[in-house]
Amino acid sequence: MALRLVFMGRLETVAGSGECAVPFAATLDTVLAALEPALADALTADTIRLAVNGALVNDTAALVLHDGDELAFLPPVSGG
Amino acid sequence: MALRLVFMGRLETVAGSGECAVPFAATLDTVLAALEPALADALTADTIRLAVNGALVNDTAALVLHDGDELAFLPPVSGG
Amino acid sequence: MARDVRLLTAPFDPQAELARFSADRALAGGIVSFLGQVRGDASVEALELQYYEPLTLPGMESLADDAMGRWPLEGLLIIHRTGLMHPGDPIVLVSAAARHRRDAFAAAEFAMDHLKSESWFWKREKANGEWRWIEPRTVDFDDLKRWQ
Amino acid sequence: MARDVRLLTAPFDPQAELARFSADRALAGGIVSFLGQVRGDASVEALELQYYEPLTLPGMESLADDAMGRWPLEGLLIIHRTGLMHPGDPIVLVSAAARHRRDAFAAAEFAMDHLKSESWFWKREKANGEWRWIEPRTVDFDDLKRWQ
Repeated sequence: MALRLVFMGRLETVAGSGECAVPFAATLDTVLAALEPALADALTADTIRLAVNGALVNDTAALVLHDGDELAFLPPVSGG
Repeated sequence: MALRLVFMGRLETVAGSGECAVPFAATLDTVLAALEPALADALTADTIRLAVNGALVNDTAALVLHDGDELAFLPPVSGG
Repeated sequence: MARDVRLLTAPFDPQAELARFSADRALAGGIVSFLGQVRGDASVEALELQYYEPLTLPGMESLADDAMGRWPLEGLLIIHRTGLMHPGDPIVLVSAAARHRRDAFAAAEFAMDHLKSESWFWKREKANGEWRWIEPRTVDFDDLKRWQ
Repeated sequence: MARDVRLLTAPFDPQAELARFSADRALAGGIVSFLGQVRGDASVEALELQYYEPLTLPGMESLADDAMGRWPLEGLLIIHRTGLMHPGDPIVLVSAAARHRRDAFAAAEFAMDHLKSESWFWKREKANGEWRWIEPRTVDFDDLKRWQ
């Protein structure tokens, strides 16, 4: 039982890698609470968008996670 | 003693050729009077510009011609 | 083949792509193209573009559909590189073909403005041996507002 | 070689010209190009463009200088065919290179609008075996007014 976290752009630098697996948890808050506080802070900044399995999430509070979900943390895009 | 007349665009069709030589005359009116009336009419339409030796002429009434001058009659341009 | 949208992880030849695109656009009177390449500033040694597979290409395809819906185009080509690039390397090629020149210009500029400010790319540059993530530029958002 | 303006009486290869132009523009972040080719309408068999030597090329050079003065460009290429052309043949290639995308788009569109409505070209088309002189189009004058 696990979740996959993906860190794009400068979040990769904060996390130290572009992705990692974490133990399954049903809510985002629980996932974040298990991370390094500095990383959790960076992931919850106002400008960061979250996509679950490739779909953007607007209301993260209402989010219910499922085993195997991929959570991508997306900083503001910097242009092609 | 001669002048060279150049007919661009549809004026070439009216004139029957792209250019011709005519006997020297000091004024435009004298040059035009010696041409076929249908051609003279086409050359003096409001939309036709005149260039003498490659320079556009704004006041044709004040024009004084010199031997060997090239008179180009220019219809509205039709785009590249 | 009216719409051709590609996300590439390897170098491409913009002139070969343009030659093929314009040969296929027999009806078009005009083709407007934008080629973006890594600037040859002495200071920038390399550039890296990241993308997120589930969002980036679908977003580009949706942008192309939007442009095709707004202007009567004979064809639209969008090619975007990702990965590691060096000065002079092509990054992006947008090409819009239309019977009328204004439509081709508008569609190409619309596509570029949206690629620059809304597409799912993250960019970092290497200068003096150090990598630095690039933040969005205010001017890109201003460019985008023109279409709203 | 910031400015390259040519009036050609023989066919040219737009992709080869663009390849050379973009290779020389190392500093430019963006290159906007317009390629106009003879439309492949079934009805148009051929097109002929006349020019008047003492006015046409000097006018194009003056247009290029005007564009270079209005926008900070790294380079500007204007190539225009004259003579007899057939469907699919390139007629005109304008390419503007700039550090900033908007400048390149504006300069290329400015050059095209002026080439289309102000340059010393006279055009006729052959359709159903008959040659017909083309009159200026109102839309071209409307395009031009945007820059005044």
